[in-house]
Amino acid sequence: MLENVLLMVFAMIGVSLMLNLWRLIVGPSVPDRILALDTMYINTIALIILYGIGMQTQIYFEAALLIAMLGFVSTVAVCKYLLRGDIIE
Amino acid sequence: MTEWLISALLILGGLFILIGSIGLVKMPDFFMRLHGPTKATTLGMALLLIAANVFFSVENGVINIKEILISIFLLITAPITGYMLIKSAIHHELKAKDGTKGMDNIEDD
Amino acid sequence: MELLYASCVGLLVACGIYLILRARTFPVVLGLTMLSYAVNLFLFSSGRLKINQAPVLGQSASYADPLPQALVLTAIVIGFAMTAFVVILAIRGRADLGNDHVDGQPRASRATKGSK
Amino acid sequence: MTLLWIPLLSLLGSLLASFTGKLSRNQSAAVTAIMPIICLALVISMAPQVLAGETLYASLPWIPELGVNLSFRLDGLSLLFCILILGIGLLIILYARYYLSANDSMPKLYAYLMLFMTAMLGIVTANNIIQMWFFWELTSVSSFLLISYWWYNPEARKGARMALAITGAGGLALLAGLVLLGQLVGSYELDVILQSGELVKSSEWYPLILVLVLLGAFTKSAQFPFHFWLPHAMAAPTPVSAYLHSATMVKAGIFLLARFYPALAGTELWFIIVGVTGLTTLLVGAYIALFKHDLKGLLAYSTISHLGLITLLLGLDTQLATVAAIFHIINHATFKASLFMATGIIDHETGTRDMRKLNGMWRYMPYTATLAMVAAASMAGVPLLNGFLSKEMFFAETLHQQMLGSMSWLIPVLATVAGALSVAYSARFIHDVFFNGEPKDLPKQPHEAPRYMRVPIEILVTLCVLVGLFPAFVVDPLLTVASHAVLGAEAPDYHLAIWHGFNLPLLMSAVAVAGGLFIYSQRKYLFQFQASLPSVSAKKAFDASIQRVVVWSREQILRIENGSLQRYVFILLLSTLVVAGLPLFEMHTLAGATGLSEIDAHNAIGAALLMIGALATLIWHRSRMIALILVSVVGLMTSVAFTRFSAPDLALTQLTVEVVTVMLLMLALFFLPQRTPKESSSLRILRDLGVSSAIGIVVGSICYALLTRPQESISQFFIGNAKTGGGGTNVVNVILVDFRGFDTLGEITVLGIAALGIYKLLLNLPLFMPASDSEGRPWARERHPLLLASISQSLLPLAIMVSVYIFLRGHNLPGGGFIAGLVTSIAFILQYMANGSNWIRARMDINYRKVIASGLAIATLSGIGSWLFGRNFLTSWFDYFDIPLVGKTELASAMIFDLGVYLTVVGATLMILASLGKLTAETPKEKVNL
Amino acid sequence: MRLQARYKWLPTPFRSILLFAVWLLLNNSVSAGHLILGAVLAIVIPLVIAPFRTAQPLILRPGLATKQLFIVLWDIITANVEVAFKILAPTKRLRPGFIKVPLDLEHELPITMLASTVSLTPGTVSAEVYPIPESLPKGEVPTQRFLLIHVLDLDDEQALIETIKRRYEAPLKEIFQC
Amino acid sequence: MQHLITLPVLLPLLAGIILLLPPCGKNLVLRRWVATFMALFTLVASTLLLTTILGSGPLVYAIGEWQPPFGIVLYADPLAVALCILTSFLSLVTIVYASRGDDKAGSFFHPLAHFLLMGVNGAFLTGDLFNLFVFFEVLLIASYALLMHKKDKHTTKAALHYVILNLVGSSIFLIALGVLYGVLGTLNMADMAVKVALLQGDDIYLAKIGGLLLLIVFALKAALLPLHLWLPATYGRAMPVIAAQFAIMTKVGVYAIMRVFTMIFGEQAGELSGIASTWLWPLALVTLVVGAVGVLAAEDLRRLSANLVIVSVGTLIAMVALNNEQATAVAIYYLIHSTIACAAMFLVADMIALQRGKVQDRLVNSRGVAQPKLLGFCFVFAAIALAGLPPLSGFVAKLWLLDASYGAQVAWVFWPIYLLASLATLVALSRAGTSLFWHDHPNQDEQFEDNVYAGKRRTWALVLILAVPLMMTVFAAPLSEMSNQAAAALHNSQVAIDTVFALAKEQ
Ligand code: NA
Ligand code: NA
Repeated sequence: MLENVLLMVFAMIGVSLMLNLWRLIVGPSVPDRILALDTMYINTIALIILYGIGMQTQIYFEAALLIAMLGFVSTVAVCKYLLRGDIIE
Repeated sequence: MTEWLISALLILGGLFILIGSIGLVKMPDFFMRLHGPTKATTLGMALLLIAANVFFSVENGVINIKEILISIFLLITAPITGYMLIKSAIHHELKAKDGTKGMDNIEDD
Repeated sequence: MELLYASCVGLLVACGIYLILRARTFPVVLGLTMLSYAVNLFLFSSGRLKINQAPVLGQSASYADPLPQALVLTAIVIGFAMTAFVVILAIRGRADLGNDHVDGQPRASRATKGSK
Repeated sequence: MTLLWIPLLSLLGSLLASFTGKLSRNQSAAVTAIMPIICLALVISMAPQVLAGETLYASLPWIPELGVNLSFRLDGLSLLFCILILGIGLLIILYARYYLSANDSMPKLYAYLMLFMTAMLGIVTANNIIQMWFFWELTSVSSFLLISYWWYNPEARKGARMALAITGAGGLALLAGLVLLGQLVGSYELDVILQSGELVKSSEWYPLILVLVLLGAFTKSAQFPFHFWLPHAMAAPTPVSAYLHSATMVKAGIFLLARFYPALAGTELWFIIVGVTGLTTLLVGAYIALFKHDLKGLLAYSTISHLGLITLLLGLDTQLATVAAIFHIINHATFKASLFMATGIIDHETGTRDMRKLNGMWRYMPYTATLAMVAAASMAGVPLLNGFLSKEMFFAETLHQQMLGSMSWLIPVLATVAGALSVAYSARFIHDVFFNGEPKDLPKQPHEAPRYMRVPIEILVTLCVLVGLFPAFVVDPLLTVASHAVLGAEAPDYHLAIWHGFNLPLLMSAVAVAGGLFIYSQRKYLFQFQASLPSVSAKKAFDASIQRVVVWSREQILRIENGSLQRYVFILLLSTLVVAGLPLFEMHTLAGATGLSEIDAHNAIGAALLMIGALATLIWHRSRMIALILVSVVGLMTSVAFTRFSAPDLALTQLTVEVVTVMLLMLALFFLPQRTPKESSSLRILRDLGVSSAIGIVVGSICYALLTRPQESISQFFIGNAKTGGGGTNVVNVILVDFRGFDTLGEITVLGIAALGIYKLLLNLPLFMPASDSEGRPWARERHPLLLASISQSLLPLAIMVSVYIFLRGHNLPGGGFIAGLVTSIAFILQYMANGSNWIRARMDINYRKVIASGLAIATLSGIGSWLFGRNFLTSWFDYFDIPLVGKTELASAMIFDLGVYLTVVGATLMILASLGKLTAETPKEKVNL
Repeated sequence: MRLQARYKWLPTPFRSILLFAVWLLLNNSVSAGHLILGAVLAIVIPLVIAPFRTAQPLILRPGLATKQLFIVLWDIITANVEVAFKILAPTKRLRPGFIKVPLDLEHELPITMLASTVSLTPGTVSAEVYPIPESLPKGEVPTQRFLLIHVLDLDDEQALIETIKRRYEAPLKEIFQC
Repeated sequence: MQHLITLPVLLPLLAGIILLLPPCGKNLVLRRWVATFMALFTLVASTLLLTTILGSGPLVYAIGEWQPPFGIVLYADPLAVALCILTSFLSLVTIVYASRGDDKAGSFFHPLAHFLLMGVNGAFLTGDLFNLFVFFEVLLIASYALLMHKKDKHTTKAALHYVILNLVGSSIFLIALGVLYGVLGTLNMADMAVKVALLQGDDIYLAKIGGLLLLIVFALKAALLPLHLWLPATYGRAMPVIAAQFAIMTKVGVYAIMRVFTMIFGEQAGELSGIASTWLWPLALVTLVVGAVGVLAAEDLRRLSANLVIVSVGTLIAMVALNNEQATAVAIYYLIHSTIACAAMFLVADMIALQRGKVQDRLVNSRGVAQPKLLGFCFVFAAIALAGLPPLSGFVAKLWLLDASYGAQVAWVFWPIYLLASLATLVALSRAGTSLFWHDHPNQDEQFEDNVYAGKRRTWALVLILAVPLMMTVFAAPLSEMSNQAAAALHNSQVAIDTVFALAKEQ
């Protein structure tokens, strides 16, 4: 059963990612795109966690953890860019 | 039993994530789009991660809650992401949906 | 799957190269970045594609080829260093040359300068 | 081995001369003369043996691999030339002492002169043809220096350059010829070559060799059509001209013809080329000489003409002609040297060499005039003087050949014409300078030259007379051995005498003298006729042609190196496409033996995201910010691919690097335009799309071909030995810090250098800082958003904890120093973003340069440490320890190495960002530690 | 309110505990080795990065803090379900709006926690803290701060402000004793 | 002594590190001395290494004691070590030269010079193809940083081109590595040589692609036509003292071509043997021609020297393309000669530019230099060496080149092109010399600033580097013998394979 459930959830995440990408490409504003990218980061974490469950391995946990950390930092950086231009003042 | 639990958590988590992304696509203005990802997705992630915890605890026979770290992390950062995004949206003077109340509350940045 | 992977690599290479052939530093740098993704994926593929066989002992029954992974890791780091340098060089170019054309001046202004 | 000393001492002489700067002029000349005197003494001491028919040898090994040795010989021909070179050289040294003015540097002239003398001695005594070429080129170089002695005179510079270009070109041809000759014969030793005449002449390479060698000889001895450099070399000081153009430089070419006579001469080709060239040169030189108003110009063309005469003699198909050639070498050297020196005196004492101004010099310098007149008479071939003897032999030999077949009668006729012209210009030299009325506007009041300045001329003119009167007694022995050397044992019998009775040659002489005087008497009409011809300046033509070559070169280079990076990259890519694409077509099937695995949903989604991201980046690349966001998607998907295909370490690295890269790009974007203008023509876009998709297809195909092939690799070793040999279970990490730690050492060095380089780039960079964004919106006022500043403080310890975790587990599980370093750096970057670089600097006064260096030092020293245990560099060590409470713990030297990696990464990343931050910091003046 | 911790070697006790927990979580282990290492790191890391901390009030009511944590967690769950339905429902019915909540809190950390809580709970996202320092004359400290909040579906502005202040701000004041 | 082979790489690395750390970090005088002595030590170590291997044959050193083909090995044959000596010497000279003040034009000159040295020596000594890539990157990044030593907008433009082209080049290198590893499953060059011979079917073509891609990369580094376009601007615009150091970098490309295409794709490689030759030969000739045209076209001495570098590359590659031992031996001798001569010319150009003030080293008539005797002598010396005239090494090289190419089918086109290129060089150099040193006003009393004079250090550097062409003529015999030995070692890939795998058996 778990296998089917995984596939199902997987499909949901996949659809989510596609929706994110759609928003990312369509925009219309830059903040919209950043928001989409940030969501994409998080959805990717979901993807990796699912993959880990499917493969019964925790070896990709750190990747997920880092995406969480780094996604945040880069989103903040882009926002800072939009606000101030100079991200390190 | 645990399999049911895991499955339920997974499906719920997936659903929330999907809804978050639907919100991202569906909402009419940026400020409203922001709500989906910052909330629904965060919860969806938490559910998924709990599912993973349960799964690996069962799988390895020891209690495993390390995935919750990611959730903690997201809980800490998601509001700041939203804050930064909304700041830049205000800075870019993005149009809010017609009829949005309290626009006069926004000051120059 | 192999075909899909190869197509991705090919597409990345093509996009990267197209951008490298642009006349302004920023797209060129973007192109270089994309090309380095492609190249890393390519180098990685020289160990073939294995699913769930991470080369960490005790984690699975058989292991993916660890050597290309180590090589790609080195390549990523070196690529990072190089990209960093070229990015800063692009800034320097803008400051020194007054524009961001890779040749220091856009073609049109070069033509008028030549006719003087 | 005495022979070796001759060039060596001469070379020493050059050095010696260059150090005489502090001595008086007399002392300088005396010191310079020491070495040539010793050399001459040595030569004379060896002369009896040579005259007795012996050939002396001396040899030292030099480059045996190439068959090149320092190998010397002294035979008759060498002896003759040695005596000429040294003898006349000594006279020139004396003469130059008086010729040079106080402003001119004596040591410089003497040093160059002695260098030149060395080169000439080297040529004539060489027994190895490569060695000969060595000295041959040395004459080109040293004559260049001599001709340009008065370098502030543009004529001298141009003349020197022209001489070098022409003789240099000839030298290269000669080298080619000599190498061919050597390869053909199997040796570069002259002895062997001279004995292989038959082999050479019958070879299919013979024509080529001959032409190449003759090119060398003809350019050097100013044969038509390469003669034009010589008159322009007259810009040199007169002693130099006297030396170079009488006995030495130009005679080197003649010497070469004579030297290779046994190996190359005797064929029809030889006679045609050498003979016709000589004849043409003889006539052309003599004709032009007549019209030169400059005394030295006259002598220059006369030299050309006489060299043509000698060449023609060497080209004539009789042995006696060859003897005559050698005889004329001697005679020409003596009379021409004296004439040059006399000209020098006239120039020196009157300030001009223009024959239109010089008139009636007889009255002012009767002594010099007498000497000059005797020498000029010798040049004209007046009986009782040496010039007459050889010229008569020449006339005689022109009658004895069939070179031009039925037209062969032309040769004596033309020879007579040339003789007449020679008489005419000699007559002009005498009459126009010493008589012909009063001088006009001379810059100086003329008077007789200093006593010792005349001595060299006296000696030479005496020789002219002595040879003319007692040829058999004075030169016969030398001439005989020299002829033997050229012709081999079968040199003909001849006897030198003034009187051979009334015969055809005598008639030719008479006709020549009469004709010459007639021509001179009718010079007015001739000059008018000449003036009506379009004047061709060799110098201008040469300069123009060189200039044309240079201009053409510049055009070509500008066309090729047009300074367009797009073109350069395009060429690189096209080359890549060609070499990588062609073999693809040779393959039978692209796919290998392994089948395809199926595509699952995971891969499909990842691939779709990656491809859409890439294409979207391409399409939106002109909106830079959007492109940057899209590239992040591609990067993210790349790391997802790494997780998918079992490479967790790679995924981690890719992720961290990706974030830092995007941040850097954003920093850069701040200083760059936000949009890329539309500049490419649609044709260019099509072209670029074409080449990039072609390369994409090729690379994709190669990738596909690889992926579908079974593989055998060395990787099993790593998997098998990671734990037992490297002490870790994360094989990738063990490869990085142990199996291939050397790569990693290089890699972090690259990172460190990049940081140093970036620091360099950004130091004192004047930056254009936009006050508003691309849409004209002023920047937000708030520098450090409150919530961000606050949360980033809380995240810092968390991130450090995570990086410690990643660092420590790296050896056994995905992670390691590099990733840990980047996580630490990113944590600090967040602080930079949230609080600004001034805030950071106030709290952390770390010198990143030192951090980088320490990291590198730790990594390197951890490798060198193994030397202490007698192990190779980077040999790892690990062991397990039982620590109370903690339990079994592994300690490995690789961890120390990884610590080095960590520090370098942190130092480098932060140095890069701090340098950038510093650019816009509010207090740029403040001294910053980096 | 207290800004300085009792022991110099433990400047931020709560944070150290968090770090210790994170270490154990990361390693998924409670072995002696990890307990020791975790403890050491939890003490050393805050000390090392102490310069990067600006003084903030410390948590003085840990019990209340824990209680508040669970309240917020519960709110997050309910809020999310609520938002999920709003997303799926037709968007026309939504009445978005911005509100400005006057703050009693003064220090950054509590304000941040409040803003985060607001962002994570019912239909609200914190947008800005007013006034921004750059809008004030140099050196002046703001007397009254406001939190700008975007509300997805705004019904009664005053009620919402009231709820936020009561349910989230008041406990924070209590926890930090400020 | 066992570790001697690592010293040419490790000493410069350590030097770079030491120079960044206290007390060197802030003390320029100390930095100069340390840099000089470390370069000297590297030179001595390399020389010792050469004497060792000339006696005992090639050496192999397994880094980390991981046996080949698994670990990285250093492989020292006479060619590699001779080039290490050359590079170390060049670094020594340039460091001494720069210590007069050029090192102050930007930061980190001395550490970067040593990192460059490390990269180049590493590239020469490594026996592992991926490690070669790493060292290429080390030397490239160091060269990027050095190129930007002096701030000037033309340099920036040249650097942009140079860096971007090389980044593309590095990508191609990685693709080549991927293909070769994917087909051969190994990275050790000796092992690759073994595996290449065993390839069958379509794998051969894949390996061929890998090999030819490497050729592109190396040709780009070597500035072989049509990939030379970056060179004139880069070398012409870099500070001359840095251009002098760069003189070795094109040779790294040439070396890599020699190494890879005689060892991996050597005679043992069956169908793949000599895959490069067909491409190399015509390209070498075209390079020679274009280089010579560039020499004639040059408007300043640095450009001229840069084009001379191209000429030398064309000549070298022609020899490499002949693909026989004798030609390789010439190539080795010529490589050393041309590197030194070009580097010397860059230094001379620098002094001239410095002393002529505004016109710099442009080939126009202008004021004289402050030290006409010294510079004139140096120029003539360098020019004679470059033009291949006696009595300097260029003459030996020229002779040997002709000698070695005699009998090759292609000699009939190589000889004329080569000789004409020599003539162009001669003409251009004589024009350059006459316009730089000789002008119409001999006795102008000009005032020169104190810092334009050569001073002790620069004079020493010039003397040191100019002594080499002379020494190379005097000691032509031992040098040619060494070149022959080096060429023999290079061509006999079986020896290399055996040496490398003997180590594997030992362990
Ligand atoms: Na007259
Ligand atoms: Na900044």
